[in-house]
Amino acid sequence: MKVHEYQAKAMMARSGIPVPRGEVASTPEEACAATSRLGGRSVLKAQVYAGGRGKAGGIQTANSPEEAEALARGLLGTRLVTHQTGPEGVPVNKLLVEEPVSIAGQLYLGIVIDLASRLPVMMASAAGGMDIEEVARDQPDKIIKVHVDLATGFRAYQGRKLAYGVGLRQELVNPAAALMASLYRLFEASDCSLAEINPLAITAKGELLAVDAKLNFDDNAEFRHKDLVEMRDDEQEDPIEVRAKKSGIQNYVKVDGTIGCMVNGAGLAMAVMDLITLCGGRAANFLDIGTANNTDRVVNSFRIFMADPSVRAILVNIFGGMARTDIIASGIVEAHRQLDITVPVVVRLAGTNVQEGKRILRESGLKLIEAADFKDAAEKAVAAVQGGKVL
Amino acid sequence: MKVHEYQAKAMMARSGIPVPRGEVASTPEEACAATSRLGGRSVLKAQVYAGGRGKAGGIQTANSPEEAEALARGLLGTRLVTHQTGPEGVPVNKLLVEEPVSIAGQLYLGIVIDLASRLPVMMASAAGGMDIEEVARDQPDKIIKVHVDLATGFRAYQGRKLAYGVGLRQELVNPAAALMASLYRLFEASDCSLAEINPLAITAKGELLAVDAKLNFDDNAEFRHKDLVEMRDDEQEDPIEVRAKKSGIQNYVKVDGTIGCMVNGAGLAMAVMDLITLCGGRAANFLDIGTANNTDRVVNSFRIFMADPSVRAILVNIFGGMARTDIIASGIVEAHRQLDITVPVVVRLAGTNVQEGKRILRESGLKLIEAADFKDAAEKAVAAVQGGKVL
Amino acid sequence: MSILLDQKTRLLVQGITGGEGSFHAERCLRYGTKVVAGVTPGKGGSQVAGVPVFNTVEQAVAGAGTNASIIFVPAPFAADAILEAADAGLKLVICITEGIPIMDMVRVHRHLDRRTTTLIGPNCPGVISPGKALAGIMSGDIHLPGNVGLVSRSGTLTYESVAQLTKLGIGQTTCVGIGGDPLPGSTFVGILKLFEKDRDTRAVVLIGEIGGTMEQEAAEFIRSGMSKPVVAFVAGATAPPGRRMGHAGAIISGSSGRAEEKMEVLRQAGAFISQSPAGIGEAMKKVMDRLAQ
Amino acid sequence: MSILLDQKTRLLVQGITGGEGSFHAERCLRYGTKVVAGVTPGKGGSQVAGVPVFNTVEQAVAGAGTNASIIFVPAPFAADAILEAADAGLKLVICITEGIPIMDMVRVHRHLDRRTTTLIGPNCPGVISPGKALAGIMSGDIHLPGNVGLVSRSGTLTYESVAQLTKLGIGQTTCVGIGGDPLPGSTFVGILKLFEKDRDTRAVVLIGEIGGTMEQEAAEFIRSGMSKPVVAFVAGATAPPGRRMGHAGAIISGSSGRAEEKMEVLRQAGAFISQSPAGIGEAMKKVMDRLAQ
Repeated sequence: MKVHEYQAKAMMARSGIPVPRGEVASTPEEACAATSRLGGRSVLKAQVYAGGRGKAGGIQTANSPEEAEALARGLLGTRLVTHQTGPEGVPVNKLLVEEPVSIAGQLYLGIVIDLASRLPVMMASAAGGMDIEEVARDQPDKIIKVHVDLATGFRAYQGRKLAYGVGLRQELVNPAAALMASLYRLFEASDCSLAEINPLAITAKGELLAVDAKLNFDDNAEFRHKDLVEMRDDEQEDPIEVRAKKSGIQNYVKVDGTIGCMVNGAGLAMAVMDLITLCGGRAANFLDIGTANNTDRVVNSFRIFMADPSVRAILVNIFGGMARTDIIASGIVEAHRQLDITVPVVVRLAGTNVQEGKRILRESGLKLIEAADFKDAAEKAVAAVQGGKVL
Repeated sequence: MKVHEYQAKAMMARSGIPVPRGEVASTPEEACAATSRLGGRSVLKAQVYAGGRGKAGGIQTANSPEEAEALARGLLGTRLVTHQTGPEGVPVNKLLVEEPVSIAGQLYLGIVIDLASRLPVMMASAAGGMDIEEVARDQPDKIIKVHVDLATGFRAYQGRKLAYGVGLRQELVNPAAALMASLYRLFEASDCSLAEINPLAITAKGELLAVDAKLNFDDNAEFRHKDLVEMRDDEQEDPIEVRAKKSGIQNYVKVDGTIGCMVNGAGLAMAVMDLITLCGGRAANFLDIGTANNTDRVVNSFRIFMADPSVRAILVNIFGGMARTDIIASGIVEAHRQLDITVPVVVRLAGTNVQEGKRILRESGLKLIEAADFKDAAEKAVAAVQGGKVL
Repeated sequence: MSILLDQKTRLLVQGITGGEGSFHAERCLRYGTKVVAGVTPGKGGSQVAGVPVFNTVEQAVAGAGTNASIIFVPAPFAADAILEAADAGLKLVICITEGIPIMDMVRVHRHLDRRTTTLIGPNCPGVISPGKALAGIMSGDIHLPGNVGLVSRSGTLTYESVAQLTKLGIGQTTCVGIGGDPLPGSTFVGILKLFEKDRDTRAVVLIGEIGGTMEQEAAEFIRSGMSKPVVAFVAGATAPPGRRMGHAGAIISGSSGRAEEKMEVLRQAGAFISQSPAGIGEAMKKVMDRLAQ
Repeated sequence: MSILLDQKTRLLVQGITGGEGSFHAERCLRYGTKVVAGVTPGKGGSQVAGVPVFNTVEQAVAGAGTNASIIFVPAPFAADAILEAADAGLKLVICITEGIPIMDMVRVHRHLDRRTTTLIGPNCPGVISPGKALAGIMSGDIHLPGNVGLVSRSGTLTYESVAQLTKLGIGQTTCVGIGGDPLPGSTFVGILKLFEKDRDTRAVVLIGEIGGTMEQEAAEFIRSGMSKPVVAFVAGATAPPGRRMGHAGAIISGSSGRAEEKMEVLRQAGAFISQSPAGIGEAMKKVMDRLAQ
């Protein structure tokens, strides 16, 4: 999960990392008052779950409280479209109003889990303020890395290695190492999947300052971070995916095809999408219904499909292991009872309790397209879309 | 270094470990008032740096505030002699006044660094309230151990292993595991050399309670625990050893012979003591003067020797490496200038700057017994004691 | 022969008193696996399907002589369960649990550095050696004893693949689901090495996914250390980049994570690629027919 | 030959700009050691006795090709210095620093589990291969090149022993002070193994202390793996039990820590025991005379 920049900065500040003075504003008036308190000038930053704000007009500078109010009026309530959002953009409901900072230099600092070494890795680069993935691709030698051994924690010498490596001058080496140690402690203690300061600025006064901050968190660790879960801003997420999650479907990703797919297992769900493509069609989504031993999740999946105007056929492919096909079958029947299913539905059931599952579908009297295996299912779904109506 | 029980319990309480209600009293009146606040009955526990208080009369029960006051009057200001103190005992300046606890069962719980595995080890035993070293010797199978991997920390399963192992009933298993995790965190965070709860009581109400608590700390880590250093009660330590430490001599141990030994290096200091014994004498102390590149430490060593009535000769054996023998020699001269040295002094110098050192001694005109090597030095010191006066 | 699991396996089920634990313990028993003990803290002394339950893994080892474990413990406690099993000396630990925090797995891996435990999973369907023993959640009845090994990052896609093999009469020595997590206990290479050494395994099916570089490492081993033929499929060719597709491991980042690239690297290393997930059985049929000649 | 240290050693001095660091760097240089770099964070670019100073060990490795390090960094920062040297790939790290917190050393050891670095010390006098190189604080001039190896837990007692050997004309291949700390980087057994393999070492002096069980482990190795004669002394026969005698390792706890017991175990394993610390040279003389026959 993600949090807003202002929340990430608050967490960093509590960890001892210097951040610019600032306040959150939800109204133009608040932006105006905050700018006054900051001395009459401010930077207004749209609080959205997307990068690329600057180029998209989401960061603006106000030279007076009145200008801040006017700029805030133009930002709040709009939707910001960046290269990381879809064309629908993300809503701007809050602004971070910060003191303007005179920047003499910019660094990159970030922590992720390195899958190869299976340890946290801290990365620093003198190419601050840039997209780090671009730097990694084009100038990999500009990124310096240290791995953190959990048995020792992040060490001062590692901080010095990064600080000297990005060319910090001597007076800033120890402060930078201390800042890095703080960021690492925050990363580990909060189960971050990403902790990033980009840019980590060297101000004109010669101090380090986290001018932008990003924290992503491991969804699997939510159980021990209830405070973080409360920070989540669902309005920033795709509403269909949020609805899917709330109905118990953890893994739903919208893509741009026409066949709504309900599959158990992520690998199989991807394979079904691949098969549909091989058969000449396009899946409308990735949906792993998981073990799903209740009918609700099946009904909710169908609800999502029917709410998606691009879906012109539904493909159900369940190979029961932990999941029971009889419950899936009952869910399909229930979905047809509750919803107006206007597109062809192809169903392939195999595995646990499959006889019972097939019996339930048969006895329901529903017009379903039965498939023998998943290839057959993909072919029939593609044919159904091309045919355009229920067979 | 050590701290008093009341200090250890305060630290444990802050770590979430349940301890009895109690207050510290420095006067009989305070003991009386504390007993009133505890409901009229109390246990008075002498706060001394020594085990074996109970048998020595250092723990007493009061059935009324007035009785508490009378008992406190009998304890405060006295010296307590236990099997762990010398015959001179340790001063009782503070009492811990605690609520009496109904005890249904007693466990042992302790953490030290295990030198073999080079990891912290937590030990638990159903033989609570007993001297754990006796248990270790006589019934080693009654002690259950788990090693703590710093990469994972103390784990819940380890707590359960110890809790089930000492026979705790099911309701207490998870609380005990949580208590152990807290104790381990305290151990690691405070650089303890020993963290011990003995007994860890199971009260009549069925709760866990740290009825006695002991925390020792790694002297080498004092630099990062200034708060702990302030807790040290120097009055509890041997005054000569405290004085030695304050004068920069970290390693002084009084033993019961007649030859005061000043040696550089712990191994050599022990070897000199061994040599003296082989030559028929007895060292009065272990004293490692360390690198000691200043004369003060030498003077202070001589001051300690002359304050010790059992010292009848002084043996100086310095093999200079890091330490410079010329500075040692100057220190010997200075000691004779400042102090009234009434016993024979045998000096053996070798190593760094030895020519200069010998010259300083020669030119001082002092009556010193020069030795060619450390065996010669030991023999001459023993002979000097047996002769009884300066040659 | 087989790898990891056989008739000598004495299986412990951690979390046996939970819904999934008890359900699958019974299924494994019915398949013929020697399920000799269960562990649930606080339930020691009870029984599940006739299997004695202990409070700790150490007690289960002492009391029932277990030598392998399968874990159905909920995610918040699963890392602890893995560590407990390793600490008790078990050489094989299979963790079915999905959703373990990645930092917990970082800790587990750092600890396992100093142990000889083989961890399969987490977030995996487990292991089956058809006709011998099942320690997993797959249906035993879709399997057939035989000479093909299978290793997969996916659960249900494995069932599909096995169904294709069995339908064509191609039996399996052992099928191993290494799981879809970003930090799996065992990798393709580790399992391929075991299959390479296993006398009865004549060919191997490898089912990969987008994300990570495990398939590239497998390709390198297939090229340099594998004498037996490998049929491979990589799921996710049509997945949009940068999105997490269910499995935490299944996210494409950079070109190395793409399905096409992985299949190409595997092909160049000598693996037989099935372009379609429905063609895995047929591809292996050709390989086995050629081996039979 | 020699162990650990020779003419090919390119020594780095960590903490070279401090009082002790610069003093001993110069002494090592004067002895003929190739001291090629120093490290003090913030002093990079300067020089000490003509030796270039770097900000980090990694820079020193890159800039001066060091392959071993000696550490004079103050105790609060010494564990970090060890880790930095190991992380930079140095195969030999000698830590002179005394007074490192034991928990820091627990962390260091847990980290070194995954490295191939040999750590000598901390709280030790260092290593000398007479006539070849000195990486320590011992006086080079009491040493003599020859064929006896020496390993000791003590500093100055080592000098006494070496002086006895040299006085009797018995030269040394390498003298190793493993240090008096409770968690030393290297143990007697580790160093004995190196001496056993070293062609030029014909006999070994071992100087132990009360406390711990390192001498007992050494005895076991002497019995089972050592073909060369060992002369041993254990200091502390007259130390009172339960008191810490300077070295944190030198505390007797239980019977296994006593000097008499350690000497007896070593004797039974075949070591030649010198009852007196003044008799070590003579004992080795007898051994060497016998070897010469």
